[in-house]
Amino acid sequence: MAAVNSRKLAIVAVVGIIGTFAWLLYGGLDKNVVYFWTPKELIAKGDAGFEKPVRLGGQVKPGTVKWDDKTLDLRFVVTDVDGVSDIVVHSKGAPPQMFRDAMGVVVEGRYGRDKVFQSSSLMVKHSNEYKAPKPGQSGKDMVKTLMQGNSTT
Amino acid sequence: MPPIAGQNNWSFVIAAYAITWITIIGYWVHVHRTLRDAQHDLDAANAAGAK
Amino acid sequence: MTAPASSSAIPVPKAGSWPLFGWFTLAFMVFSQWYAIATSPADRDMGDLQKILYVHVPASWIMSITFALVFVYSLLYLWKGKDSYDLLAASSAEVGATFVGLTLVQGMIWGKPTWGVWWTWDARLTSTLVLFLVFVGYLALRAFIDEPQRRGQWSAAVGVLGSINVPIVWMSVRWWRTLHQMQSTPQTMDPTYRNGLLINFLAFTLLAVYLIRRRYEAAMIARAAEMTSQAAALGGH
Amino acid sequence: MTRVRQQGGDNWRRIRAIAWKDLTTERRSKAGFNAVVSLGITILVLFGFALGPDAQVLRDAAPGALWLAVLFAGVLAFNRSYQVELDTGALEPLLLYPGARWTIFTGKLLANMLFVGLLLVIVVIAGMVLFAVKVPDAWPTVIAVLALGAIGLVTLGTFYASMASRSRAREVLLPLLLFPMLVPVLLAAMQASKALIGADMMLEAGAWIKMLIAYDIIFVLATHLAFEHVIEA
Repeated sequence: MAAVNSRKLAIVAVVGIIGTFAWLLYGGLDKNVVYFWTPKELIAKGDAGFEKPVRLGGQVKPGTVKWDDKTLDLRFVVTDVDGVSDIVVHSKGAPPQMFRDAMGVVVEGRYGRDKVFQSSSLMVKHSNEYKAPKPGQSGKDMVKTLMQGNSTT
Repeated sequence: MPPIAGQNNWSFVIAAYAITWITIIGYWVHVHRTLRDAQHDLDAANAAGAK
Repeated sequence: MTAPASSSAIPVPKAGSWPLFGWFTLAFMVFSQWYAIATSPADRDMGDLQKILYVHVPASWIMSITFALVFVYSLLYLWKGKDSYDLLAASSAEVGATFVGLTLVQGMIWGKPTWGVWWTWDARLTSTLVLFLVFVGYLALRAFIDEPQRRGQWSAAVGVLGSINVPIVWMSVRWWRTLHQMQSTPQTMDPTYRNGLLINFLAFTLLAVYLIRRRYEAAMIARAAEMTSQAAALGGH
Repeated sequence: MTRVRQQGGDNWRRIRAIAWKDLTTERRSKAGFNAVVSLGITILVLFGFALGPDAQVLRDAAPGALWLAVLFAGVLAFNRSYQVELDTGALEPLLLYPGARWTIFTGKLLANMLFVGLLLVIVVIAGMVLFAVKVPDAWPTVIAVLALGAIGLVTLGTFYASMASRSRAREVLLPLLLFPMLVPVLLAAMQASKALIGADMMLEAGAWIKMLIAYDIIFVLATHLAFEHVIEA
């Protein structure tokens, strides 16, 4: 009797574990969790977006990178996929090797009231694509996969 | 454009491959040494048991 | 005296043609890496750094299969209680720990020039590190317990719970931070890269199979030696 | 039917008896609890020194510091909870009693839960004072998060201590086994507390709380299943 009962309990427990796993993995729990905001989202926050630790992700707007050799100041504009919403980013020190026009980047820091994002950390986000170089290709499709990756799917 | 940090890519590639092979060979040797020692112990135990 | 305590108390796996298989695997690995490096053009963004892909991604793949093996063999041991399952789980864990450690170091070497940092608290990196620590804990537990029965039961329980934890860790750190690219699949890759990667996957898998099998063989022989000498000591009374 | 109910009553009685026994021994040796609480507060103070005097930094780091203090102090409690049986050799007779083995685990779990719960309350109050954290508006949710985090922590702590306390080098082994397993629960508890006291706006507390619930359910069940194998060996 006791053995039968404990076996029943064990089966119930295993089913419970599997059920909870299913809920965790397929329950759509993580819809609200994002790794970074895009410039558009950060600007849309309005006043609530200033002076708080956030991560900002987007594309380096081509032609906006300014580098000062002496002060190691790096300034560039991060733009959304739509190319309309821009945020000026200020960072210190040499960027990673893959940093260039039109690459996807994620910067950590605070968005100041002076409309300049002070970055404490700059990371280049590489896509999962590996392509041989072809003439005339830009990093545009790379940023697309970056944006898809943001929904943590 | 800012200067690119760490111009020499190949040094990183070589480092990655080197660490791979060091690990593989190192663990390979460890496994075979364990195997040899175990076999040695078994032979010794069998010899002692047969006496 | 009854029959002398012999190694027949515990079946000792035979080496058979495994040594040959091992040397073949090693040769195949050299070939597949040479093939991959030789056939792959420099990547559009990463340049030659892309070549690290061929050892990094297969190594991390070994991590997943060894973890699955630990889970399955631990459950089998709890269910059937056969020593060989326990030792297979332990061998898989040891090989797994070795390859996870390797994956972490390779990843750092790759991360520095591409991302600009040796380490970042990204989801994949963090969960790999946690996985490594779970393996380390499992192996430490085994090292600290001498009695085989108890060691088997306990480490099997730790192995099963550790494996259950893996998807949860993965999910929690993914929510926490994600910088690593999504999983590379053959579809996201030019064909010139794909074949090189597939052949290296095969080479690493063969190597892991070989190492697990030989480690298991060693563990079984050691167990047999232990039991034989114990029986001899008892018989000598 | 009556038979089943009877057995349920037996199990419950066993659970209660073991929990009561553990709590009584703990209460008789008050030194244990006081020492653990002192350790928790000391760790909080050390975090305060490490993080510097900036009030904003302290507030941001408060949830993390708090959970780590509870974790480190709790580890001592988990090993202690089997110490009494081991010292007096009472584990074997306990196993000889008829009835399901998992009730031993549940009993110890409840006792540890009460112990760590009390510890948590004291450390949280101390932490709020030391780190200048105001009582958040969502305080009922914060209490729920604390409780859920404590359940995860105590469940795995009690389980792994049942092995570590009976091995050589238990001081090293318990943290080594336990801490990697606790990564999800600590992460979820810290992030949820953080979001609730308003230090980080990037994250949503709701998702983390669901994660905590799932983690607790899975591991309460899994440890109960595994315990029978562990305690007999």
